[in-house]
Amino acid sequence: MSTGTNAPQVRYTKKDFESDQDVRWCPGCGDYAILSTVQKMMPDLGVPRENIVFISGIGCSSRFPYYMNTYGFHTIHGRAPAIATGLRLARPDLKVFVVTGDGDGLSIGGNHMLHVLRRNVNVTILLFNNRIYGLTKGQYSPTSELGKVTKSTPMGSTDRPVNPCAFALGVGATFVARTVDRNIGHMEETLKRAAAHRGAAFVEILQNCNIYNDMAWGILYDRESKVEHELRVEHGKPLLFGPADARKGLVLDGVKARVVLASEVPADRLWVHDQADVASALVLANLATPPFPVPVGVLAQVEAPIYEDLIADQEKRAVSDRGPGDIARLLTSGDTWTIR
Amino acid sequence: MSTGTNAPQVRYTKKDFESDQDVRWCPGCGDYAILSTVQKMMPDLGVPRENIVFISGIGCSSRFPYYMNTYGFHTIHGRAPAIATGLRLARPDLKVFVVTGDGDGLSIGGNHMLHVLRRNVNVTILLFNNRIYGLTKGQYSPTSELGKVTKSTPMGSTDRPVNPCAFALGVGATFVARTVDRNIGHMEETLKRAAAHRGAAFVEILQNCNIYNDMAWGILYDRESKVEHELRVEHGKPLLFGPADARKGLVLDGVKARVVLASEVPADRLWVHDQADVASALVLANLATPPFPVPVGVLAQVEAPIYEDLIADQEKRAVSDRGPGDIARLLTSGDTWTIR
Amino acid sequence: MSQSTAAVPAATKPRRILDRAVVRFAGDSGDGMQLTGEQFTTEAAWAGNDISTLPNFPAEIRAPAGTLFGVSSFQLQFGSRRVYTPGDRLDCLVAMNPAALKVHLSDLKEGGLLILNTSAFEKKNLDRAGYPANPLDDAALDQRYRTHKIDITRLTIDALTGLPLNAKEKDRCKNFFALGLVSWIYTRPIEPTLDWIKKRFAKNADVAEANTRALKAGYHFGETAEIFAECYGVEPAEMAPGVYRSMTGNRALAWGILAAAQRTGLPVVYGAYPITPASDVLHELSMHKRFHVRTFQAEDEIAAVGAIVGAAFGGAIGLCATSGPGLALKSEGIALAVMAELPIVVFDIQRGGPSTGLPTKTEQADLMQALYGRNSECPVVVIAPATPGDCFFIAYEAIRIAVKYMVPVIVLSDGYLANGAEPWLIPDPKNLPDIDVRFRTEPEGFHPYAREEATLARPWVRPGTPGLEHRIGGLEKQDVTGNVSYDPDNHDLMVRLRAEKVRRVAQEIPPTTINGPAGGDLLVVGWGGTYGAITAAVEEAQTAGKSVASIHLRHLCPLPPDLGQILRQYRRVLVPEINSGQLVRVLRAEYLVDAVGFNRVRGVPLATQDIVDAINQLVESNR
Amino acid sequence: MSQSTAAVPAATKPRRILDRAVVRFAGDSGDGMQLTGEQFTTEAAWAGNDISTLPNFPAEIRAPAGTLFGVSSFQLQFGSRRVYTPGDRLDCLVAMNPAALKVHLSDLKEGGLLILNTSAFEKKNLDRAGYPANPLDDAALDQRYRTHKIDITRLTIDALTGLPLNAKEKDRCKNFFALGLVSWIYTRPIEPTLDWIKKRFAKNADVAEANTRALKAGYHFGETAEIFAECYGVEPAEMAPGVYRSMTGNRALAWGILAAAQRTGLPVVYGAYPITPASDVLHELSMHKRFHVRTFQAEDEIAAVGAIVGAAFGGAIGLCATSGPGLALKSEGIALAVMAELPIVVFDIQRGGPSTGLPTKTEQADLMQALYGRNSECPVVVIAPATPGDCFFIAYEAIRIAVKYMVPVIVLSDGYLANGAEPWLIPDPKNLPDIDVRFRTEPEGFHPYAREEATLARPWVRPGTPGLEHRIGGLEKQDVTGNVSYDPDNHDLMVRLRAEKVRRVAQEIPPTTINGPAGGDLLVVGWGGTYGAITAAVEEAQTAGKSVASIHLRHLCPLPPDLGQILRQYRRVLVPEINSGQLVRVLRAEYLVDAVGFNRVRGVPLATQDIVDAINQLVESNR
Ligand SMILES: Cc1ncc(C[n+]2csc(CCOP(=O)(O)OP(=O)(O)O)c2C)c(N)n1
Ligand SMILES: Cc1ncc(C[n+]2csc(CCOP(=O)(O)OP(=O)(O)O)c2C)c(N)n1
Ligand code: SF4
Ligand code: SF4
Ligand SMILES: [Mg+2]
Ligand SMILES: [Mg+2]
Repeated sequence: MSTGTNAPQVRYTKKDFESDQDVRWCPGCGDYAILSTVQKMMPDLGVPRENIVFISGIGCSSRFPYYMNTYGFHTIHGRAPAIATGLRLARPDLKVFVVTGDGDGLSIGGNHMLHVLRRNVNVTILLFNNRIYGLTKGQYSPTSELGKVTKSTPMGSTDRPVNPCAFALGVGATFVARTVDRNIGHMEETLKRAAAHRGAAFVEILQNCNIYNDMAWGILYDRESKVEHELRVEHGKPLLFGPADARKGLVLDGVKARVVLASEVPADRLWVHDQADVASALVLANLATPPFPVPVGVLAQVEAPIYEDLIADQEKRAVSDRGPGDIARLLTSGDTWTIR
Repeated sequence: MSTGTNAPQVRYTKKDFESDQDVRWCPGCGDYAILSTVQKMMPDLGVPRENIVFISGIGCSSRFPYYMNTYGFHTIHGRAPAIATGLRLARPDLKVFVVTGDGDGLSIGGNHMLHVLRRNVNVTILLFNNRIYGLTKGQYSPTSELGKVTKSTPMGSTDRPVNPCAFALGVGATFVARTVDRNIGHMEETLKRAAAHRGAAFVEILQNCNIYNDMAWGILYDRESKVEHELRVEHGKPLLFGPADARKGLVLDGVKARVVLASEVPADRLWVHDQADVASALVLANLATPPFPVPVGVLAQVEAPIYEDLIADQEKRAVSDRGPGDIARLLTSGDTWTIR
Repeated sequence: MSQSTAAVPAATKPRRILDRAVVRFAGDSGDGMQLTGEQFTTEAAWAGNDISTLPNFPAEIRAPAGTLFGVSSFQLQFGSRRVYTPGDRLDCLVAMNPAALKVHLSDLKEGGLLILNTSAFEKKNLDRAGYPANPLDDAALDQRYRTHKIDITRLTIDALTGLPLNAKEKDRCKNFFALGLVSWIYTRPIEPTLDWIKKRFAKNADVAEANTRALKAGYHFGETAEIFAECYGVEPAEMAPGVYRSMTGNRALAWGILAAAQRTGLPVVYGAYPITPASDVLHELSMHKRFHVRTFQAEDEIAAVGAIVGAAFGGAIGLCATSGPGLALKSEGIALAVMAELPIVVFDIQRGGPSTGLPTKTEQADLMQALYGRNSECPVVVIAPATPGDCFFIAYEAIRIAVKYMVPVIVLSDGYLANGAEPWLIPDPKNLPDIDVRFRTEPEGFHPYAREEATLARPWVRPGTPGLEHRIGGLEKQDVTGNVSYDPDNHDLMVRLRAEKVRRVAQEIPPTTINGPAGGDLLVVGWGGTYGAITAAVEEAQTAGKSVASIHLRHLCPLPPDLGQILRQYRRVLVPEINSGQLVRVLRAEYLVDAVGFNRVRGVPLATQDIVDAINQLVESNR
Repeated sequence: MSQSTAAVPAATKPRRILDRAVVRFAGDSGDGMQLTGEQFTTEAAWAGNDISTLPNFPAEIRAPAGTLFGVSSFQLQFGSRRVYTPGDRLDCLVAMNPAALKVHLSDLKEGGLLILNTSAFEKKNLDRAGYPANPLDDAALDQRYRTHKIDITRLTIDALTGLPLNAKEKDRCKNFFALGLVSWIYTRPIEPTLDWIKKRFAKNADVAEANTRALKAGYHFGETAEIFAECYGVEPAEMAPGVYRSMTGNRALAWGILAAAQRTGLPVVYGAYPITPASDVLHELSMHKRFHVRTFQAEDEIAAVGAIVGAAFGGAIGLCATSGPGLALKSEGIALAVMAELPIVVFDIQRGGPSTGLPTKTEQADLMQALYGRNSECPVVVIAPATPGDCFFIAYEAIRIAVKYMVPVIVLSDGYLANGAEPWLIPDPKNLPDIDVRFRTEPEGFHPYAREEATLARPWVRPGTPGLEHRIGGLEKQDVTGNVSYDPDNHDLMVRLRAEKVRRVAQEIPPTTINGPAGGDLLVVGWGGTYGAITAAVEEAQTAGKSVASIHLRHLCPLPPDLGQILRQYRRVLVPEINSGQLVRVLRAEYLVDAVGFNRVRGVPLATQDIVDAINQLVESNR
């Protein structure tokens, strides 16, 4: 982990990452599971607690930092990626997480999200997608489905939704993953990989808002339905889903994907997931459900230079080429004249 | 054309679309060619001049509306897509164009661009991409290449650029095309198709800023180099480029593209462009130059409901279901009581 | 349903007549206190009282049960005389759990009525509320207040025996028990609530029956239980005759917009980005598409205001509502409308700040932002409603001024007005003033920035009008032609013209009404949602023989033409505001009067008593 | 290169000594007028004059040649006494083409020197400038001015015969001919320009030679041509001894930041989104990475300010510069820093507005926006530099105050200060005041919102400090703990604390310097870039025997503690501003003095003479 200055002196436990604040989400909210999973994975980061910062915007999801016993900043609506970028520029020694929602991160904050991803700032971004504005009590969000009836759309929403992972891939994100609030194991695994990524890591966490959009991801909750609809993508493995007795797979015809019965095609005809291939991740992210399953896991992970590393390099080069800055010399450089 | 109320009474000529304002771009600027091409294609829209509106943000490119003898609004930096959306909601009878730049449309205005595209508002968007901030005298833009030396990056830019077409496709645009300022014929053709699209049409116009970023698209200007690097994409045709005597083509291995000598593969092995397939357009848009050529033409065009149509439908349905609004009745509806 | 005020039910216990009463229902977010309060309000309205309400809910959506921050409350004052405010101190507090008691007890008058739901006072709830010992056992409670410890939960469940509902469902009816009880105490008619239950649960007969039974059980409990020796009556208020309804500020805003839409026949584009406490305007408007209102839930506030500027350019009515942080984001868009001289209306439902602040609390601290929160000299019209019902007229007025003067208008409402309710005499829309919309269609002599003499308005042109094609934008405009101009003298002229245009709106302001003597020791000046508290306080001071008057400003920019003259007729001027002193600065700068502020920025309405104290102090100090 | 002031060259024609002179070079954007003006400035500086400059360029990048909107100009005043402004009216105008003549002639004094480049006065250029007839043939020109029609183009090309340059390249040297000629007229030394040419074109000997020859040819033309009967001298000014350099406001800002960076040893994160006239601060800073300045070109102004709030949270110095529309967009971010009590500095280089307005012109109309342009009660410190060189000290001061008080500071510079230059006595960085940065590291007794007594600053904690992990945000904070709090009394307290903290910054303000008598008929109060014009005007009025004084406010919020006292010593108070009257409103509200404004919003600096007139009028009217 680049951002851990030293291995921590003490072995942390989950408890060490629980703050003294009362958690104020609605009972039953999916955010609880995410919080608990993040607290649980923290010790494994190997980063001293004081070197970890959680930055969020505004929304139910964005209350997150209050509950983490690390440094935290609950900022303003949509701007967390920009604030995190400034923090990383000031302090490349810190491990920075951004917590946001589908409204915070893709509605008002869509532009900052775009730019933090394309710049590849070294932050781990958790976007809680409940397909609704929770905190403002239930208006549709940019990820809500067309036709959705909400407080602000009594006759149904007229906006085509944006697909968070396709968006992230389209703007050049170097790590894009998706996971589910009710799948603790998968979530932990995915978040760990995201946190370990060098560069901007984008994780869409499908989250239940039981008050305003209950069971938005129901097809991935119910046991049977989940088997039918969840596609676990794993690097180097064929894309398979469905019950053991009727396992299905994806194959590609050119760039077009198709669902087949796994038993009916030769194994080497199956689409094998290659996380290093952004183009194929885009195809994957763009699959429509139904008829396609919902891919979860790391859709893409590629290497690219980190924004603040490049800036630090320039700073080092400037100092090594021309020496450290000296204001007295600068002031008297160039054209001057003396009055006696 | 849905937005032309009636066929115009008079046949227009290009001159009818030239305003009385002095054009104030730098001599040699690529914007002149775009202006002239747009003025030239206007008569073919079949829309009365008074029903056409050009909306722009701020930048050299955004001066555009002043020079068009139509209705026009030179607004504020980055917000043209939002302003155009409001105009379309108020006036679905108008044909609305948005003119923007790589800074206006993808830096400060990236979020509005994202949302106008995903909503599929019926506007034709022309993004002049000169890979620089022209009006503010030469800082790098979100499309400038990594390492670019500009006024604000004396040691080279540290931002990975965003690819406008990949961005547009990633957020669900229904029409995405690219053309070049110095290719008048192709530009006119492309713009006409964009203007005829029902929904948000996004056209990236590669444009030369001869003052601050001269020849940024030089590989597509110089005759020989152009043959080598320009890939004209046409629906239903194989993707071919290069000189006649050494024609090259693209083939797909799975989702991965590869350049081959056209003569060395069977014709049916060549990648045939399908504009209705967004996934393949994304692969195309993401090809890196070099070694790949620069695709120009209509990368994707798909059908989807238009935002303001859906809103108009709801309005009609509300009126037809429950009659037109009547404030007197509304005021006395529900619980009331009388004081005598 | 429309009907005349109901007769108050006959009571068998002695009935004491009061002038007014202040009641607060408080409980867990899940306890249905808002509903209970609203229904009690309806009952009082039917009984012919004047009323003012104050809902108060937590910032959290559903805070964990029993916590202090999860307490939700609803307060109302009802009376037989004019009621200006929800009241300062409580005559009666209903606390459904320990947290509610802890949060609200300090507002109860000594000797006030305290009703506690005993079964909620168990270990877990006491812990959550931070009570080391059970306050039910605290003798002080019984000494200071008329405390009634009632096991509302059990009594409710008992009343529902035999109904096919589970325990949780039955428990949920306990607020109706409480409502029934309080209805008995204050002898308000429960018929409207019975009616409401029938309609609301039309599809669920069991729940309807349960709530009905609970309501009646509470009512009868009051009647029969030994503990209440008397009940109270509040006679109908003398109110102007006519048909009334209960009206909240946000709904009134929305309906005012609809009235203007119908009157002008223009489509309305309403750009919104949800934000507390403005979102309800969006919710309300989105239900009225029949009025050709197109609600656009934008990606952010900047897009919302951008869209309405585009709509105004297209010849529609462009409106949006937001709260303080949103208004900050809209600055640039409003400034574009100032430069392009397009009519837009922006409603700012003020809340506690700065920054995210206290999103669900009220405040009046955006006046300066409305006046000055844009770059350069960027004048707009600023007006503010006085009461929830006034929001209807102010919204209409804002649109009327905007299109008449081709100028942006900012309306300053606040969280208290937005959610508060009052009995509202329904106006006849025909009596609303005309809205003067004239689109230019004549090409001859057309200049985009030629002006009408009286208003300095430039012509409004709908794209689509042949021969009037023109281009405008945010760069400085040449006088008359509207072409881009960098000429120094033209700029100076245009800066003055834009300011003068806003000043001319003073023509629209009626003479200021003075509440009290036309001169004297003290004038109290208010604006916005403090109208009620100030008026009540001044009437109290007047009754006490003080030489005090008050005026209320609905127009904040421009100010009323007669204001300077009025201010000079009093020895002192007091300006109570829920901010650190904003209007008072404006008045001092404008008129050089030594006005002083009374400022409490607590996220809640000003207390009438505090204003009375301030008045007395100032009047005394001046002797 | 550093050297003492050069001796002025010996002249053979008679030399008349002047106190001061105002010269303007005007031509096409492509004519190199900015360079010419800058070089002439250097020459005058070498001659020991005090100087003030005013560059003026079109909003267009490269407007088509010969058009009115493509005219670019550079004005300077140099003198043997203190020079406060670039001057109102011109002693000498050099017009390189008809458009330049048309745009600028009205500023030339009657009897002033007019130098015209005749070969540019041909059909196409005359048409573009809108001259129906050639003004060279206009007798009035010769009558009103000392007009010299010189074929500068031909003379330049003649001087370059034999050099291997094409016609276009030779033509481009004509500005050096003009410079040479004006240098001769005012007997300023051409050595510094010769030097500059050598360095600038070190890699292109032919161009260096060509420009050198053109410069000398112009100089000798003055000396030998019959048309000039005399030349002028301006003696060295009495200036404080020391080493000087020419300094523009934007560079001074950037260097002030570097000085603070070095003094504190902290990294600087500079968030920028390019905008005229602030972009040069970004350009300058991006060249000084050695000072650990990290420039971040953000996607917009909101991200720029967001990033610096993040940086401040991280313990770095967070700064950004913008202009009016950008400041509007930063409101919400600044408000977050107010609530989080983090030290950031925002520079607003004011330009003409509202909206996009006049991007390349100057104005002072963002004062109200800086004070009030945020939702709710959201106080920040506001300061403003007086001269281009003062920008260095004000930037340093802003950072010093921000970190000492944990408070955002807005600095109001303007387009005139940003691009204008003055001879600047280079300070010794060692003499700059200390910057008090103390990061808390002690966990014992740590509370995020506990305060230091003298400053009310809360502790600054760098993430990475063990045991001090804590969470802050934009919701209202509980006093001391910094936890989220919706408590009414706490909110009222915090509103007061935030205001009081800003008020305490008054401790930092030195006693106000009064330029003139300590009491009398009139006090002129100014702020920002009008310092020079006001001071010059007041000195003129004083010389004329008027009882007038002036003061200049560098601190606008809080105001100097002695200000109220001073204002009361004068019968009248005049506040000249390039806005519609902003500071004057603040003073009236704060001190109830009947101050009046003098306001011209023309996109250009106030004219000294206009202020003199306003002073005289007010003094007279008061008798
Ligand atoms: C500038 C601004 N505009 C609007 C709001 C109101 N607001 C708060 S949260 C939110 C949306 C939250 O949605 P999301 O990010 O999906 O979070 P969730 O509550 O669903 O977790 C909005 C619109 C605000 N706080 N600030
Ligand atoms: C709010 C705001 N911020 C910044 C600016 C300054 N500005 C004007 S145009 C521009 C960038 C233009 O770049 P681009 O869109 O690529 O247009 P080009 O000039 O290259 O055609 C900027 C930063 C502004 N006008 N408004
Ligand atoms: S409203 Fe929805 S997202 Fe917010 S806390 Fe409640 S359940 Fe969770
Ligand atoms: S600066 Fe560049 S983009 Fe702007 S007008 Fe000049 S050449 Fe064109
Ligand atoms: Mg959400
Ligand atoms: Mg550009």
